Amino acid sequence: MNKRAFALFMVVGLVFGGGAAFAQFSAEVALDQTTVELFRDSLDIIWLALGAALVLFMQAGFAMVETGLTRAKNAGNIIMKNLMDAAAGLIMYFCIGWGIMYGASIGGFFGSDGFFLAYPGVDAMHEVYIDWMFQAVFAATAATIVSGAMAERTQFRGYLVYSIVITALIYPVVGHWTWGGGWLDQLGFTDFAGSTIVHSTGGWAALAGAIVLGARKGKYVKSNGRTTVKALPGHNIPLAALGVFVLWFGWFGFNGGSTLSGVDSDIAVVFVTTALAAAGGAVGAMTLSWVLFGKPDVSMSLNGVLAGLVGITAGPDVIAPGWSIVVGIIAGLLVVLSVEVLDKKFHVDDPVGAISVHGVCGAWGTLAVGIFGGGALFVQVVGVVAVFAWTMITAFILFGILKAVRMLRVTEQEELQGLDISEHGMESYGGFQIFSNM
Amino acid sequence: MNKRAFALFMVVGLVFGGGAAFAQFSAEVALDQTTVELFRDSLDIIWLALGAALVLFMQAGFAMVETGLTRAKNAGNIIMKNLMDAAAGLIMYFCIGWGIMYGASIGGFFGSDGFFLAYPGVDAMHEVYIDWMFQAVFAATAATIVSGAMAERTQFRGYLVYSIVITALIYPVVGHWTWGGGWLDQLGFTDFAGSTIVHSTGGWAALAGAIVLGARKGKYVKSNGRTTVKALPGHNIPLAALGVFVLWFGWFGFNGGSTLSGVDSDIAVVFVTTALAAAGGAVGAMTLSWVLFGKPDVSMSLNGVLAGLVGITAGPDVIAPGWSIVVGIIAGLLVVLSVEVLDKKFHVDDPVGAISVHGVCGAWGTLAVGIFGGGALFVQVVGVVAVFAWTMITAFILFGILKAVRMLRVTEQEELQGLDISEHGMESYGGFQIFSNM
Amino acid sequence: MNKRAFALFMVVGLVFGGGAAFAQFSAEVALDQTTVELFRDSLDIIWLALGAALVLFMQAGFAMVETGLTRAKNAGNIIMKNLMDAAAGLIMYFCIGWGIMYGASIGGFFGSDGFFLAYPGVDAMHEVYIDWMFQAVFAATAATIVSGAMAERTQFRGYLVYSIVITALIYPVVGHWTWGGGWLDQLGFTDFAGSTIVHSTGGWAALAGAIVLGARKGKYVKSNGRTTVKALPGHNIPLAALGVFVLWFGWFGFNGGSTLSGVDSDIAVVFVTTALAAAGGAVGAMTLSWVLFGKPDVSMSLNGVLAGLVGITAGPDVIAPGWSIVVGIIAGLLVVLSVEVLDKKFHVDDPVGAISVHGVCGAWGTLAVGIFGGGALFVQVVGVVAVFAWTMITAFILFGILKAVRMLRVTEQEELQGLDISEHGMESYGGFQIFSNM
Amino acid sequence: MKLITAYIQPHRLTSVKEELFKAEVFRMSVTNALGCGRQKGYTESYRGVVTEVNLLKKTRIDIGVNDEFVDKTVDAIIRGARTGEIGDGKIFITPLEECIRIRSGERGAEAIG
Amino acid sequence: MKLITAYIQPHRLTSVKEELFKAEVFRMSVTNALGCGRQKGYTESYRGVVTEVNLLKKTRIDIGVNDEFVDKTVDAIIRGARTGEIGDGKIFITPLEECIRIRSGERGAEAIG
Amino acid sequence: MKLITAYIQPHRLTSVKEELFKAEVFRMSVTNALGCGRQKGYTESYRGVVTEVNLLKKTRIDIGVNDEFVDKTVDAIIRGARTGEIGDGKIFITPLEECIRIRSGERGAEAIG
Ligand SMILES: Nc1ncnc2c1ncn2[C@@H]1O[C@H](COP(=O)(O)OP(=O)(O)O)[C@@H](O)[C@H]1O
Ligand SMILES: Nc1ncnc2c1ncn2[C@@H]1O[C@H](COP(=O)(O)OP(=O)(O)O)[C@@H](O)[C@H]1O
Ligand SMILES: Nc1ncnc2c1ncn2[C@@H]1O[C@H](COP(=O)(O)OP(=O)(O)O)[C@@H](O)[C@H]1O
Repeated sequence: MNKRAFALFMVVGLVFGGGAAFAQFSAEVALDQTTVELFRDSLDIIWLALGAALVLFMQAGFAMVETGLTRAKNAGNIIMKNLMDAAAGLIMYFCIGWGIMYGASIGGFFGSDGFFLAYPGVDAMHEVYIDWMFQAVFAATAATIVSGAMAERTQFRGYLVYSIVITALIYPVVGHWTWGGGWLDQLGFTDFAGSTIVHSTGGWAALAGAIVLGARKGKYVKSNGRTTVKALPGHNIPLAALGVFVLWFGWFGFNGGSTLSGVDSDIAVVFVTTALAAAGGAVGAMTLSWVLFGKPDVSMSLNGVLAGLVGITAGPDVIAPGWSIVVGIIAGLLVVLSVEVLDKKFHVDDPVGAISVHGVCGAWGTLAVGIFGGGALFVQVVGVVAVFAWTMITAFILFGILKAVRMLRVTEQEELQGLDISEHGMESYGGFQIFSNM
Repeated sequence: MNKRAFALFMVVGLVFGGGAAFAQFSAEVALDQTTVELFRDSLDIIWLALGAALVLFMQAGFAMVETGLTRAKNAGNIIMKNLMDAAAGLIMYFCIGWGIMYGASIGGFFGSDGFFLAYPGVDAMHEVYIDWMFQAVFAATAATIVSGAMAERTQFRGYLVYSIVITALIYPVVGHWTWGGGWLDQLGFTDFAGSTIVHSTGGWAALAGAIVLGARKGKYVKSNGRTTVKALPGHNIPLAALGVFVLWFGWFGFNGGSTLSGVDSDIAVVFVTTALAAAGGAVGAMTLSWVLFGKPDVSMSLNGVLAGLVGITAGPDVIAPGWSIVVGIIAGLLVVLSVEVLDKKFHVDDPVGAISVHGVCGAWGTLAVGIFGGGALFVQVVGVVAVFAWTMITAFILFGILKAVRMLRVTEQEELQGLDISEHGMESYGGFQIFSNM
Repeated sequence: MNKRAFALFMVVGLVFGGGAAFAQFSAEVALDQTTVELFRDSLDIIWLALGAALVLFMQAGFAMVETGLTRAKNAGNIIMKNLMDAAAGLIMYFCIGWGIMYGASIGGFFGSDGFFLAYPGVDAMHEVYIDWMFQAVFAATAATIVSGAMAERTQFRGYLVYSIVITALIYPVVGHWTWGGGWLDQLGFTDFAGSTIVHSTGGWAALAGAIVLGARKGKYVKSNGRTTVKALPGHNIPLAALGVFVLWFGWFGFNGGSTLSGVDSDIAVVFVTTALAAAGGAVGAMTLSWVLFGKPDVSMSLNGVLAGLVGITAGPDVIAPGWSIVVGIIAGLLVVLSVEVLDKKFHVDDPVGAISVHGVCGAWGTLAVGIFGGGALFVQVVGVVAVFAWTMITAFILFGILKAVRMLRVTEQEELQGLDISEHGMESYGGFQIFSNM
Repeated sequence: MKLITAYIQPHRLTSVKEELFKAEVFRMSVTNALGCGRQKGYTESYRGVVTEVNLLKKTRIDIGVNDEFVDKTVDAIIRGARTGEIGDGKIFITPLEECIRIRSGERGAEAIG
Repeated sequence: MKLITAYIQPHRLTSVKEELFKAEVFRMSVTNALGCGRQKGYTESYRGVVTEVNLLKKTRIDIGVNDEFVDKTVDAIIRGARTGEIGDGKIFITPLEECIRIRSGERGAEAIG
Repeated sequence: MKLITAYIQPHRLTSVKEELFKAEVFRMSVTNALGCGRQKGYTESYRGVVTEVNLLKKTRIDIGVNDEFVDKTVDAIIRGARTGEIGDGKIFITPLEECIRIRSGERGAEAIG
């Protein structure tokens, strides 16, 4: 009988016996060690489950931020890429990624079993399941960071290949080195919820992608030997803002869930520092954009929130609330400077600022643990550099191959027309009149 | 004194007594059976409460999906319908629905007491309350499915009547047969979180509605005896995508909460299969749309996510993660095929694909428990057929009456003008220039 | 070693030892008083943490509602204001607000320590942290209410000053009088989750702001000595609707979390009354708008949901579910009447209805506890009046000073151009063609 | 050469296009417009404030044609757009002195087709 | 018959319409346009990149009138649109050879009103 | 005076504007339009239903000029818009009888610049 039928019985109970307690709530529980473990397990499962749901919801945030900060003619395409990062990512992490990340270690470099969550002989599979769940959404997060930096010019099928490779290989290897107990972990590298492990991995892959891909047409215009940097404004700032709020919300699952236990009083400080660093990031980015450009820039301030969040992610449990504001503000300043330098100096075209938010502020956050949180700064540097090197090399190879086989970039004609029409044969804003002269 | 005042006392305590523990946390708890039950109850309440909040949030998802996939001129109207599904639905389920679903059974067909949550003599009403809360949002979900299929041409007042009838009668009767301990439950029918009970009920009511209502003007154009099928593209794909992500997020409450207890290690597997089936659905629908139409279709892939979710809903606790991917992929294929057949062959006009997603994939999910989850396939078939018959008959009668009294469909002129203007006297996108030649 | 490495060990354990339990779950727990307190603390922390996350997410709801109900040319500006309410608000509440609200009381009027969360000598800081977290998001909520009423004409830098003052001073003082154990609390004033304390404070500050600021150009047009009231329609109703659903979702954290404990069976009734009052509000506002204007108004019905939620917030734990519907319906009627009167009679220009939703329905909710929930009606009236007086006086002074130093209102030219261009130098809907003749 | 400008009801665009194709007029430019004519507007009400909307959505079609095509084109537009109700719209004809195809630089009668 | 085309500041549309109504001109078509004239643009900055915006939002009004109405109409537009500041806009007058009411087929002077 | 109306590919607007500036034509009005010409459309498919899109996005430029500017202006537009591919667009020239600057009331040749 379905458990929901309890109400029926309750009523029957009321009628015949008067005030019987409800089945669902009154089941006898023996008062012993087992019960204690049951409660502890339940608190852990609930906490990780909700954390995983929140992190998965961050996909919506990424999708909205990236859509909002790019042009209307590519909106459907960027959404497809985000959707497939999540969908293909979860499946690949199930089949391969998890095994590489947490399987029996080969020399501290990568794992080698647990593929397809096959653990013959294990009974308490719920413990594997809940942990996989929480880890899988992190893999999907690392994957989805890249789509923004490569937006408006990447072929969909090429992007699919990338999605698969990062969730099956690039990210899990980084994960194995660290959370999987590999060599970086043994050095004492500390990264609570993944400033480097998740965000920098995504951010550096985005950097490699943006470089190999080249800028959007019309972004850097050469005339008379001089290059002028043009703005290609996003088409929907309210949507981008919504995305940022969704990410902020989801980040409580990202950082909060990373206690990996619901019975951990660190949850309190993690929430406080996560909230305050985000606030600091917004204030920092707004202020600097005001100083530099004469007006407080909306999309930069939104990036500032994310910068603050990425910045605190490595040490939300060990950085004091007051310092977390400082970490956030610095991240907010960094993201503005980094966007400026990448755009105006290096002419790396990152439509949404993903490299600056996730790559640069991810590195900053990892170092911040050393500075404000008592971690060994040198080991943190080693971790940042190692992840940078691994990701850049593998991502360059990946995108290089895709480029060579002509699966990376759409044609100029397709880019002009917009990827919604050329890649998916549709328009995202049917009926709206949109100026398409860019 | 308000509990929040504890901080004050803490500080006073610090000053005078030094380091007193906080009131909120340190209340003495006797270590006995009562405590154990208290914790268990608390875990259950928290879990169901959060689950209910997540399921209610799915209303936002439905509203965004349906708005995004229909035309700009009807956006405000579809939102009103969704809003009223939730608002009127909750109130009706409080007054009548719950009593019919979980009241003392009359022959296994419907319940007969507990209306208005009146349980004279019961003390522990919190147990009724939390269970009602979780069940009520399910009723509102069943109701809201229909608005998408009947979008862009249904009168608002007719729709209100429908909202009331489904949450007060049609859905609760199905619920009584199954979760309420009625005849289907006694046969051994199993449907964990409602593939059939919630989604098919909504889906088949949508089918009846779409048939009685007829297609939108301009959807099937007859000329020279041949009917051409036209596309009436949705106006806001990013919003539809956001809706899908919101639904995915909320579904963790839908399936996860359906353990009905926070002390249940099945939560782990439920989360994993829910996530993976959705991923499978997206991949399945994307792939098939690519094969069939030459390009990966965005709105179909989004439907694929929902198809996968509906598909796993009957058995997320008993279908293994690997198989859940398969269940999801099949649901993703089915949704594309079903949309094709309904649209091109039967000319049933379902603007958002609600019939295919909820009706067809709901049936598939219910059978999938029999196939992959060890349920009795025959009983599952009986359940699917019974719910189909009940819903189709009652919904046909309901919509037939509404049609007879001219409360079902707006006039052609109103349809052309858009329901925002004709039904609500306003425009949803004030100031935007929108081509209205459809 | 990072806790995430457990999987590795589990597998190793499997291979070598066979079926060892997982590190994360199996840690030995002593079965004594400490354990009981640990669980109780954990449930409290989890509950308050999730509640805080949900309340912070309400910022997204406010941002979307306010953006949707104002014009496209000001969309980026309103978002910046909402963002800064949250960001600056959290930081100010950390530095100053919390100390004033919960610090050692000076005569029951304001607190005097705990600034910067400095509690020298306290060990169990997690208890302070989690409580601060939950309180801080309430302060940010009170702040953000005002932006809607002052939308489309307020200078950004003036608004920043306001944000700081309300979160550092105006709201914390109200909070001290009540939740902080001050004079109103001692009188027996009861306001469970803040109908008056949070919402009316925000609402009355909004009233003062809207009065001092004056109406938007073109809202009340004088010709031949007669004033005509014009509609300045919002530009994005679907976004506003999304915002309302997000707020409804977040409100479960707002009211639910206000039990301040996860071990409290009142959570059940709080969820039920919160859901039903919102439903009642929607139905009430829709019906009255239908009667008054001839058609059911979409944005009024959306306001109705919020009105119902604000209305129940003072007593969701003591008002019975049936009565909560009534409280909601009355709030829904009130919000429509109040908008009508403020707009057409007093010519107070509140673009989103914030004064009516939060101020008026906040007062109603506070009285409703006296009427339906057994509170002392007279004391409730005293509380409503006291908070009204304090907020109006301080807000008038604040906005008066801002006006005097020319930091309050943008120039007419800037208002016509839109604040996105004049204050931030950007457009929110790049590429969209938008009629700007208003 | 003449320039024919028609304001029609938006939902008649498809049938106007069909009639034009039948009349072998394949070139045109379409914009959307708001029109104020005999057709009375409607009232909208937003948050209880009633507004007269008397600028109604119209679709504007511009077609440059050679003189001998004028009647054919006008007739086709009328066939496609007429419903007999107020609001059907208007056709304006202005003289067109020159027409140039950007791609080839052709001018006049050859360029227009 | 003449076709009068005016480009005005968007926020003057309401007063132009009022003046036209007073002058008993009830028919018109409105589109939105971007204009480039004497009025200097402004700079926008998006993510730190400065852009010159020199296509400013304008509203275009087209009115077909009989010859005797030309001056009245032009004057009404000027009254409604003039602020004396750069950017007020321009009025263009082109010859209108024919005007046809789609609904009735009427032509010329009767059709225009 | 003449009124020059050009339909061009949207993405050529920037270069057309540059060429016009070089030719010292600083005044213009721009609207967006949908065009149907030689250029074949493309098919969209929405939820499996294929639709022919043969109204393609175009940008329309209107420029009122004095007679001696006509050739300069036309040439500048052609230089900026021509890619040699179908879809480059068309230029139409109509007579312009009068031009009035709203701000100052100036008329004719002086008003146009
Ligand atoms: N004199 C005019 N000048 C400019 N546009 C006009 C004129 N007369 C009509 N129109 C356009 O034609 C549309 C239809 O005109 P209307 O008078 O409503 O149609 P009908 O002639 O069928 O009654 C108007 O909305 C307007 O856009
Ligand atoms: N020669 C022209 N051709 C086409 N449009 C023009 C021309 N001159 C002005 N306009 C339109 O009129 C608008 C106002 O012109 P502008 O020169 O700014 O006004 P003012 O004459 O008051 O200085 C321009 O933005 C443009 O849309
Ligand atoms: N006779 C015409 N009347 C109105 N607009 C036209 C006409 N011919 C072309 N156009 C406009 O010019 C655009 C380009 O025309 P098209 O024939 O595609 O270019 P091309 O001459 O380079 O082949 C069309 O999309 C349409 O907007």
